[in-house]
Amino acid sequence: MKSTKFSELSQEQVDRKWWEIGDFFRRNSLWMLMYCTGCCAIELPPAMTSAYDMERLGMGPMATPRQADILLVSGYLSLKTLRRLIYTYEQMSEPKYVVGLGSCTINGGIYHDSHAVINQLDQYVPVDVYVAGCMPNTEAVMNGFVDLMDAIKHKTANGWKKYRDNYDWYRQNQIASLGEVEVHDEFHE
Amino acid sequence: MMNSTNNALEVITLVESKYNVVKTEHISKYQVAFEVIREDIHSMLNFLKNSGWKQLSYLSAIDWPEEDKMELVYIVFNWDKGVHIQIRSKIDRENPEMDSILPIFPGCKYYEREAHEFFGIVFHGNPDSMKQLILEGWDDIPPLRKDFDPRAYSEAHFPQREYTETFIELNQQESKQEKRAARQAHIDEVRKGGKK
Amino acid sequence: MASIELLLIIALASGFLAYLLGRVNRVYGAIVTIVSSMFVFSSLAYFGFTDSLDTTVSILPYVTFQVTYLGMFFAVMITFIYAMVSFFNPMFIKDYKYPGAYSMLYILSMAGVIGVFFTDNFMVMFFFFEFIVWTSMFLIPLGHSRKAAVSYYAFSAVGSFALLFAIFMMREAAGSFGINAGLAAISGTNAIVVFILLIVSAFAKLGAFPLHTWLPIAHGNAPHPFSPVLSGALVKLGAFVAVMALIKITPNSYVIVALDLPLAQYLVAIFAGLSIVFGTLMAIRQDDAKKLLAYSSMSHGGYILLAFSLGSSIGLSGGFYHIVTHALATGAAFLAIAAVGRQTGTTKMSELGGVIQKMPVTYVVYLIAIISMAGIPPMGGFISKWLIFQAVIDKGLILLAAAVFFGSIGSFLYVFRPLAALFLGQEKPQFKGILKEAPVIMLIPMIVLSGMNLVTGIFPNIFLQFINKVIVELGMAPVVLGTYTIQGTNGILDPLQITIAFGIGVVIAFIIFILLKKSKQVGLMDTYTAGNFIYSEELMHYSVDFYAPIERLYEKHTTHVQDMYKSLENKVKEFGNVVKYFFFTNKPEITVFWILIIIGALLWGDLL
Amino acid sequence: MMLSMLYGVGIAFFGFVLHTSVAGINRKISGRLQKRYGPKWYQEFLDIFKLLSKRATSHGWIFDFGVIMALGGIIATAMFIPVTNNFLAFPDFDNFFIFAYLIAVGMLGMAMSASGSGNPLASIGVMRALTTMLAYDIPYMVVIVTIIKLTGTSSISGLALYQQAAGNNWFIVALPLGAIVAVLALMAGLGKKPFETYIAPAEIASGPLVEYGGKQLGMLFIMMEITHFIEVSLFVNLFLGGAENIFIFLVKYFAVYTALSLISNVYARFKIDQVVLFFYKWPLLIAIVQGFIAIYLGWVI
Repeated sequence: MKSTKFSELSQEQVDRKWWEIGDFFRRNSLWMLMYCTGCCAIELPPAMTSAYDMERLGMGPMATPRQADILLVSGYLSLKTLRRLIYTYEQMSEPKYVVGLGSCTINGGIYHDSHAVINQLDQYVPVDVYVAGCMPNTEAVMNGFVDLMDAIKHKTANGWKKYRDNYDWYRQNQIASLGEVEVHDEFHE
Repeated sequence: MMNSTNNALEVITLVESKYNVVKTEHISKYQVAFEVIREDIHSMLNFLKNSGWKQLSYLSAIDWPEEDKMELVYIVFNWDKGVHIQIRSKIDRENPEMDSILPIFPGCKYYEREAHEFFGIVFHGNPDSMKQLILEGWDDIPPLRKDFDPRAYSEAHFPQREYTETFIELNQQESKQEKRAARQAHIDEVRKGGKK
Repeated sequence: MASIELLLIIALASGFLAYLLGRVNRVYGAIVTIVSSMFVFSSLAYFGFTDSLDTTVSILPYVTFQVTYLGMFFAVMITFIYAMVSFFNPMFIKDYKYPGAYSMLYILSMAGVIGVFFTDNFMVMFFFFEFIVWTSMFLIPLGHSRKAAVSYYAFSAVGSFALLFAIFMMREAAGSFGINAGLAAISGTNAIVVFILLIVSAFAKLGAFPLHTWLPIAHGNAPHPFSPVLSGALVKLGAFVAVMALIKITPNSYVIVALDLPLAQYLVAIFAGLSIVFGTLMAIRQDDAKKLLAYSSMSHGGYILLAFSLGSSIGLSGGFYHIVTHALATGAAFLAIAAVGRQTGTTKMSELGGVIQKMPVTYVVYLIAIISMAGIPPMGGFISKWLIFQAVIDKGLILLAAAVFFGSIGSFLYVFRPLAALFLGQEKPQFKGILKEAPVIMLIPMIVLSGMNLVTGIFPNIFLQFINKVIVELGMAPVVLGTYTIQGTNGILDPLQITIAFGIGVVIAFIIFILLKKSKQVGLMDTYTAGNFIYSEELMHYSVDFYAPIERLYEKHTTHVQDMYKSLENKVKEFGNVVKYFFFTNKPEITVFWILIIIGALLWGDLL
Repeated sequence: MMLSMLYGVGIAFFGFVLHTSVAGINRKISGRLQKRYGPKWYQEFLDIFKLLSKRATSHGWIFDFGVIMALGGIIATAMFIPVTNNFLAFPDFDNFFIFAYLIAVGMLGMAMSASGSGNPLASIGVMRALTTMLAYDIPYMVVIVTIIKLTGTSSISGLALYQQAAGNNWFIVALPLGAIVAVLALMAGLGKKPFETYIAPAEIASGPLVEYGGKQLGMLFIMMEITHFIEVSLFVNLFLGGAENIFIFLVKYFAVYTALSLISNVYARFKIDQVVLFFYKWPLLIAIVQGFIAIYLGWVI
């Protein structure tokens, strides 16, 4: 279980120069943690395989949040999933980016009036790139990744910093909607 | 190998000869539904289990606010004959209670918990039936009851994205707003008392 | 000048002193064990290496001494282990039922070691041999189980009787009990019989296949501080007997030309190879860390026997060096486990976890010990295994090479298991907050042993030069040694160079590590759980059935040998019942009848 | 002494650059095999430097120390590698057993650090890695013993020179059965497809690497690249007659590694007990047969 909150990041720890150089490597080697919650996940196989070949951009799937740079949320998020998503997001090593696929992450999509599905992902975790569509086609998904690369290049993909700075606000939203983020469930006791 | 249509018919004669069935529905070649009184359910499930319907496929409920009833549905399946049997029974809606079928089908444990969570039915005899299973920290009326308004819940709990209210009428389509308003009115009515 | 006999008498006397003081206050008795064993070790080492051990004093009747390099090698090494382990006694003494007796027996068994290795008389040697067996037999039940002592005694008895028969046969041939005379005089068929008897004795002491079942029982159940002595020191008595059999007598046996090895030696080597494989496989599936180390001792005993049986000087030196490195490594590992056992009350891996958080020094000691045990540079185990590999490859023994490599790679598996399950992993909640690092007095010997492990790995020539003297004494050519290098049959080894390279590698890695951004510290429970919220440590700790996939492949075949001994035991029990039925019934007339028969036989037996 | 140590560090660095490039090119090749465009050839460098530039999480001192020990041990091992006949740091001291056991320091460091993270999946991964190692190392070692017994030297450069002196009679031809075993063992050693049970990303979330991110993962990647360099170079020296000059080495190296990754592209994954059973069934038998016919019967082509 998560045991620490954010430690304060001093300026020398950030070490600007490393970030500058690092940005070049980061945008050319983006590893994704695919959080395939919804139907948009079906767009990823063509994006990865020979049709669109994500690997030529240096992207690839990764197994654990520790190794990954991008948290790819593909589709609707139920309350139960959102708790796990927040936990996973907080486990990722910085810098980290979030890409939301499909209209469900933007405004709830076809589940906008469901009692179990949240409507707006960026209230809970910062989202760097949204890809609209229900579901977005594969070109759009690829375009979203390229947008993210551009954003990293122009230093506008600052979601992880935003999350750090406005942690209280995000936390408040999470608690307002979820009640409790870290729950106990009987199958993992 | 016998014809499965015969199987279904055979089941109907078998069950009707033994139990006082309120209504029988021969849905398809492989499905039969019986509506029985609540007291018969246990002995009937026991009987069916002994006759080969060994698998409890599903247990759920349907909310009938107009009739002020809650209908329980048990689905059992026979692997030899390939026939699904639904057993339905209507119970009181205000205080939905039922005795657990845990002694007959131990696998019903989680179905009953789910039914309790989504419809508020209390199963006596299932020790865990009041524990939460799926909805973590739910604080409203059971969400699959018809008087529950998911939209209101969603609006109250989840922040909505703000859009500017500009509508374009396309091809003189009937506005969905009125339908929506009518549905809302109906829901409100159900919520107030549920009675006509 | 120092007399061995005086040392022996001092040791015996201090044993009784320890008993008396132990009656007054149990810790005093334990402190006597430290003083006494340190004294014996340091005087043996100092006077031994300056060649000034004296054998002329003769107070005890019939006991005569000689100083050989072979005996001195064993004696110094074993007393070193005794001296190191004795530091643990004060911390454990309060757990024993008979603390005074423990201290006394501990010192007496050490006194027996002096007697065995410095005598020139077979009967004296046998006497002290039994002395060690009996003292340690009473030490073992002070731990967990009385049955362990029975098992230990039963197998030791097999070894002792075999040794006794061999001694009588040599006495027959040579006309005296002199060790050198006896070994030289034996020849022909007798030599084969004596060879077999000595090998049986060596196998029983060393716990080699198929006489190994006592090892895990005795080691696993002995008192925590006595297990390292058993495994690191006393088991090596078997190696001493094996040297007598394999090197000093040469029975006329068929020589396998292709292997350039006598058949007898080859058979011993095969059994040694089986010990390696069997010990490794059994060690992999143990749950008790002490039993695991006990089976690893069996495997390493196989290495020692194999090295001796190859009959080349590089093999011999590898075998001797392996005795040293294994004693140091297994001693350190057992001590580390003993420390954990004292602090937590258990040595079962399934009940422990995350001990490193509170006992980092013990962890480092164990780490160094297992690096040596697995034969990884820069520790001593690598050098001895390298020498043994050289000898095996030189003979071109393919099957034995496979066994040797199996033991070597397999040792990675079993030594890693306590590391992962016991020291690393999640910290168990029941030990949180109450677990503390072992007391300083226990850390001293562990750190000294770790230092010795390092020294044996970096500067092996200090030891190999002495081993060369032993080898020359046994009539073989010495191993060629440079300043820092060892010349094998098919390559040169420079341990210092390897160590420096390793040091440079670590420095480079450390520089890379320190230059990069500082990492965020998180707790052990903040791990990847596929998004699930897990709060209990037990669920996040993998320690039960650690090597399940490979265990599955052979777990049906692990009990054959035990079954054999079990049925043998049942036969003995039945026989005992028969005897009991006839002789010890509760009817007095039958007993009187048998007594009369026996008296009659005694008085007039020669008439029959 | 110090100079040859520096030389050795240079070899380790050379190995890192070489293998990282070759692995990148191989990623492109397998991309083309799957009718994809494939990543850039220097993608592996980008990955590693990206990881080094991230801010990692650490699970305590053993987690960090194990990584340092792993990389240090592997750098130390790579220092002894003879690249060509003249491009080597320690002539005569490049004993085979140094590689076989010094490489284990790196493995032990990584295993220790992985278990120190407290994640059970990491321990499972380490268990699988060690079990795989127990499976493939025995047949491989038996083949090596045969070679050492035949040539009378265990120095890697000595073995390469021996093959060159015998008129480029490479052991891959001279000991064909042994070469099959060695190729299989090399595939397992490199963690190529049928034997990559211990990584298993979908099953145990990349095994030992599960808790790593940022610089620790980057350092482990460097360590893995150098490990692969060591293993492939050993194969080149032992079975392909080493190299007279650097170009021949590069060609042989590239050929071996590419061939192996091409083979592995068409395989699925074994279960862990299947790996053990496979290696103890056929390769071990073949290796022992090869040893017997080569040593006792003298049948060497």
